Amino acid sequence: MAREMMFAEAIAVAITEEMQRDPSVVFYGQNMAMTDRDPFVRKFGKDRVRITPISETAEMGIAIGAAMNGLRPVVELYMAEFMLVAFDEVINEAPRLRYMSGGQVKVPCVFKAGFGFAAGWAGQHSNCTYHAMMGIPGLKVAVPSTSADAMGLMRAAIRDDNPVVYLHHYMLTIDKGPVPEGDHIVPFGVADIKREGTDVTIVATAWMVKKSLAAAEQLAKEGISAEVVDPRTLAPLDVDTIVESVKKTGRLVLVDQAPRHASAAAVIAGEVAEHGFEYLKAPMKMVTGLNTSVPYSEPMESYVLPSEEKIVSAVKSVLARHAAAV
Amino acid sequence: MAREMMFAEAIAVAITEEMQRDPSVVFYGQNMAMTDRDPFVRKFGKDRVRITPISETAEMGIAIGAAMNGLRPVVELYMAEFMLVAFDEVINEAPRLRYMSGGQVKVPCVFKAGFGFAAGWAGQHSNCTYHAMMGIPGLKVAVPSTSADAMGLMRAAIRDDNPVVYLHHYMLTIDKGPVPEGDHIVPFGVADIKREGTDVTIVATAWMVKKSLAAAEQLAKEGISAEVVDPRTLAPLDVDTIVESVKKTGRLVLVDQAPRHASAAAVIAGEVAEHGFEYLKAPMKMVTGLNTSVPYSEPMESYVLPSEEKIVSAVKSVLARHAAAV
Amino acid sequence: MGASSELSNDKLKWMYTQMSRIREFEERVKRTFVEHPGVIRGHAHLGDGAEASIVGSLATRHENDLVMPSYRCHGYPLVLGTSAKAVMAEIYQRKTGVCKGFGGSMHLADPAHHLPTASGIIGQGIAHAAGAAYAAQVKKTGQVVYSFFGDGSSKQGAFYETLNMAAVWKLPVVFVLENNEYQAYTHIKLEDANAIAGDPLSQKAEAFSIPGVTVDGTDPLKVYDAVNEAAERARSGKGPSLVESKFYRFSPHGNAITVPPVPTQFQEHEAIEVYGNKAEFAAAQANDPIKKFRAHLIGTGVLTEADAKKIDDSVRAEMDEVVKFALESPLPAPEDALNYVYA
Amino acid sequence: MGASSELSNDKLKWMYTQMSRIREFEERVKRTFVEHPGVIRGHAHLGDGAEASIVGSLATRHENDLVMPSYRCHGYPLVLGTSAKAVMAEIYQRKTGVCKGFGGSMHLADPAHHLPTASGIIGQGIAHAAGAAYAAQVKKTGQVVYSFFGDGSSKQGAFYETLNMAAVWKLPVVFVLENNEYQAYTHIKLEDANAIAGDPLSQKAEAFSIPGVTVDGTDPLKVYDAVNEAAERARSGKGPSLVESKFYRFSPHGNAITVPPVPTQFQEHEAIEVYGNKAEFAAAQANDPIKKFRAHLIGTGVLTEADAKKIDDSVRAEMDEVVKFALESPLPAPEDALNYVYA
Ligand SMILES: Cc1ncc(C[n+]2csc(CCOP(=O)(O)OP(=O)(O)O)c2C)c(N)n1
Ligand SMILES: Cc1ncc(C[n+]2csc(CCOP(=O)(O)OP(=O)(O)O)c2C)c(N)n1
Ligand SMILES: [Mg+2]
Ligand SMILES: [Mg+2]
Repeated sequence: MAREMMFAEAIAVAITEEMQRDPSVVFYGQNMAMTDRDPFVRKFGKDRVRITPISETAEMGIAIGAAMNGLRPVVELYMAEFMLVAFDEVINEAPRLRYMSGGQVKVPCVFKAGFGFAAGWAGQHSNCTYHAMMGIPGLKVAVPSTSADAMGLMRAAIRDDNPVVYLHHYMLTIDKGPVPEGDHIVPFGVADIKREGTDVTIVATAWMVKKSLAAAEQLAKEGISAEVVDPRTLAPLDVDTIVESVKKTGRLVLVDQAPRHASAAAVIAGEVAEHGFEYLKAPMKMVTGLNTSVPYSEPMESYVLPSEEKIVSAVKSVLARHAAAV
Repeated sequence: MAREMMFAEAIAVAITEEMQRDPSVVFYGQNMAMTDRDPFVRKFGKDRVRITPISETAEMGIAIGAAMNGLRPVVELYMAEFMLVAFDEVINEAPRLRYMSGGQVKVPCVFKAGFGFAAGWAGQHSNCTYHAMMGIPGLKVAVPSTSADAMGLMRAAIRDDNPVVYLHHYMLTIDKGPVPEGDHIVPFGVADIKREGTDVTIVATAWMVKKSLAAAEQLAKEGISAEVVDPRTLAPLDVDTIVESVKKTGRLVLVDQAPRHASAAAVIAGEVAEHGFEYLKAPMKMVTGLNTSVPYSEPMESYVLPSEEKIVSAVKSVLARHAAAV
Repeated sequence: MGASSELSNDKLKWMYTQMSRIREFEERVKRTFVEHPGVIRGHAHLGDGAEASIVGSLATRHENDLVMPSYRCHGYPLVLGTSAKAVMAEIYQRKTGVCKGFGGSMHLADPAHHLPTASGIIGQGIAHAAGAAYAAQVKKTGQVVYSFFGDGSSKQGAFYETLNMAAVWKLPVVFVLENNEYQAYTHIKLEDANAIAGDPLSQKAEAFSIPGVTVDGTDPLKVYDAVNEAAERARSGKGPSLVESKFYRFSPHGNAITVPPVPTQFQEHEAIEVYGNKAEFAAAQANDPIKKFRAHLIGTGVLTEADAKKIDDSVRAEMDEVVKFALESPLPAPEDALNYVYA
Repeated sequence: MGASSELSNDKLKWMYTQMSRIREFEERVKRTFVEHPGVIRGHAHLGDGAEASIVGSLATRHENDLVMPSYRCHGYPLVLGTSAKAVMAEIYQRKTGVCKGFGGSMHLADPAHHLPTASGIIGQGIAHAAGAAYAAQVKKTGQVVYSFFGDGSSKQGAFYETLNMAAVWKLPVVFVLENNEYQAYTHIKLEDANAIAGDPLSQKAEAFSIPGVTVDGTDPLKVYDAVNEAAERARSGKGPSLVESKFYRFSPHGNAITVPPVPTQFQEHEAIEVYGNKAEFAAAQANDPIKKFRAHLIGTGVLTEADAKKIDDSVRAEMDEVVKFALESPLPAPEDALNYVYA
């Protein structure tokens, strides 16, 4: 049986239940747990739930050290870009310490952050930074697009013995969706087909899944059957499921909120180019953010970001190319 | 007429000559300019040439502020990974301030750093971080592979009105090569064909260019003609030249020291998949670092990094795939 | 007696006027969320409560001195001479905005009026300010750079690294730590080791062996004296100082963070909303810097009640025009977004 | 009189032995570059000169207390009980190394002997140490964590952010700032604002309202007293302290950075090589902590000259074995590299 839950709520429930299950899970960050009335503080006390100063390097560094000494910290970072002031901790400490120690330590921690604030937050708060993390050996990256995945991936993240960056899209925060009852877990590295289709594969993550599903709906009305694949985790990346889908449809559109060369789309495109080349009946096409920072003003912001319309027209163009080639 | 010059020397000469040409160019960093005997200090004095504490955030942040008030700072960062402790300055400040100001300010500065210390520097000092910077609108990234390019790109970087990350490969430091006399400049965004060939295109940067040229030499002995293309700058990226080469050869091998999903190779692969699909006679192939951190011990380090042999065998495999397909 | 005792009546009136303009401007920004929902996007942060600190600081400026505020940056350009219309238009997403709609509330920039940029990432602007000061030093422009940042921001590594480098390089920069007791929803006693120990935050200056002072940031004349001394020190080549200016912000951190299309507004101040501490908030309001300065100027005969009212009225009239201008200005064209990526 | 006055003769002998072992170990690492070129790759950093500071600090440890050093980390595991063979084998790239050849000189780790990891990136390990202390606090293990880092590292934002958080959270951690006057080739007077002003670096503690003391790091008993007080404070729940331990490093920063296949070696100390300051170097050598402590123990009757010689001889014999073991150990198999990426 499934319950309806908001995306953000699904995450909170997963953290709460994991904290109940495992006393070594701790949760801290800026601007949380301010008072004793905080629900997490009430449940778990001020040792396990803490407020921090604006000190991302210390916050994440402390998580790493705590993880090596027996805790499983979840660090609330609010916005993924704030990790950048401390990016060494994310990509050059957490994922490397185990390897450099010859397997002697493990670093189970979760860096949780919102991203993609495409609502007038302008140039420094609206970016997608996953491209900089998805290729780092030792690091896992989750990017859920539904309430169920949000919950299941957070559970998996907390139980994982490796550092995990867990990115939840701001624009999905209050979206509702069904969440399975019980100990619902989504394994890392398993893509999900959010909609089945036969004519074209659309690969998208997070908010772009929502936009791609809307585009697919529109395309369906015109008789075009689009399959929407959501990798759900960018590291590990489930290339097989994507290639299988391409094998079926023969065409590929990749949708990503980030600018093209900072996108996961480009990396996925590269994988398909190597491993799915023979299945492609037409060149693939990427629909990404334009090559600009994100501007503040709404008309400009909309212009630079991928939209339903851009996805629809990209799909049509890969189908047209096909037609021409036949 | 050309002079022979070491890679590192070519960079130093470019900086020196730019400082002579333009009094607004300043040069600073850790562990340089310690005494009055330092050649840069002797030439340009202690205002323009300075030593800094181990404070990358301040070092780069100060460069940005100085750039907005009339200087053209070149910051010596030694190892690209040290930028990570201050990565916000690199990808979320320097390249965004102009855009967010609506074009009112410019931020001409150069973040100079070595990278790819594949000589026993182990997990935290041997990485390639360009993938995290090449897709950032407003930021340029130079990755020279020869003395001539090293000099010409440094000149271009200093004269550029935008922030530039200039990455010089450690393993090339003492390689010698001809450098044109005079005001030799290499424009950004223009790939260079380091070796012409007809059977296969190899795209590689920095040290990987050297390895690819050696591989091409070996392949030539077996009658295989490989074209080696060096983008020279990853941002802007000269996709056209790469696609043109693929149009000619019909086959593509991409070589990158970084692990696959953190590589420039994957991004370039994505571009060719979209823009050069119809020219490909076989699936492209990436030769990248394996999906591990870089281990300390030599046998393991060699194992995870791309080598001449791996390039040769990748080329043969894309040629074989072709043969099979025909 | 500090240097402020020598301020002319005109200057004092100017100071009062600027304080009043900041207050009224911020009130209008806040009301916009009620009166014109959707006109302001993202996150806007107001400077009401900071007026004495901002104006007392900037009153010490010499021509060409630069100012680098944090993301809470509406007040500074108003004082520096940027058109209030252009500031409001920016916040309203307009093409006529001071950044043509590219920056918004958190990223005001007007280099022509000595405000190069404001960064939205905590602490980083402190380094940019020191950098501008480095350029001033090398180019011998005589400029002093004023760096403004919050108490919370003083916990970011950038603050610490920059102050050390500025001290070592003897940069002409004044660091004004605006201690308004809160970083967003967090009271300072929850995050600052000095504050918890009952020590002033200016004590952080000890880590750099530079002067550190704490000043009543609700009194523009005390701020003037402290910042002036720091600025003179910087100007004379002796290097940076840290001035902790203590005041209270009257509005909450920013408009509530909601996901579109859920409407957003300003709620109650965190003191009440989060901590249920009405007394703290009431005490701060009783200590309103503008009311205090108004009374002071009237008490010392610089202004009559009528003068003061005239200023207040003209400020209100100005801001009516400002809102009107901003509302009526056109939005940027979508394709404008392709500009300014590269110089 | 400090707590060190209560140290047993056995403990004092142990301390001398450990100091002697560190010195001899580092000498052998250094000689390897001459005797066995190519056996050590990358960058190796020696702890000679730091012996009194390392041993005086670690002598205060209780069972299970943790130690997090910087990348200059050879000395600590030797004292903690890690086999010197495994440490040398690691530096020699061997499969028998304490990290199986994955880490090398800069990244020694031996959690079984209370050294979880060492980071090669300046300052970051300070945060990791505080994190381990946070875990100790939550899990009530009673552990104190010892964080070691250099004077240069105290200019990295991580240092500052971590000390504030450790103070606010009252973490059981001792911060030992190893002031050896240099960060790589840079003399401290070129980069630290406290040092330039003639103030001690322990003054940085003022920024966090925690105790800060400066101690003669060439005297293991003085180090013991200062660190012991800090450790007791941490253990009793009162939070962190900053101990500045002043000594001199006798070897240059590390082996010269050359590009393969150009051979690398240790050059002269920077004092001479870079600054031409032979007097500084000579004075430091005249103040050799090991010679001083040896003389002290003989002077106070803890050791006879013969005892001391016996210790020195046995240490030399141990290190002969260590080098032999490391040289004869096998290298890892290439494919071993695929291990340990994920837990
Ligand atoms: C590196 C970073 N971390 C977190 C934030 C989110 N943030 C924005 S404003 C703010 C509070 C700043 O408080 P303070 O410095 O006291 O300034 P005030 O708002 O009181 O003026 C925070 C945490 C950010 N912008 N950057
Ligand atoms: C963030 C970062 N910047 C620069 C370096 C390069 N680096 C390695 S060791 C070192 C000097 C450290 O000096 P100090 O902290 O005094 O320690 P010591 O070597 O004297 O023990 C530097 C600058 C680094 N590892 N990390
Ligand atoms: Mg504040
Ligand atoms: Mg040192």
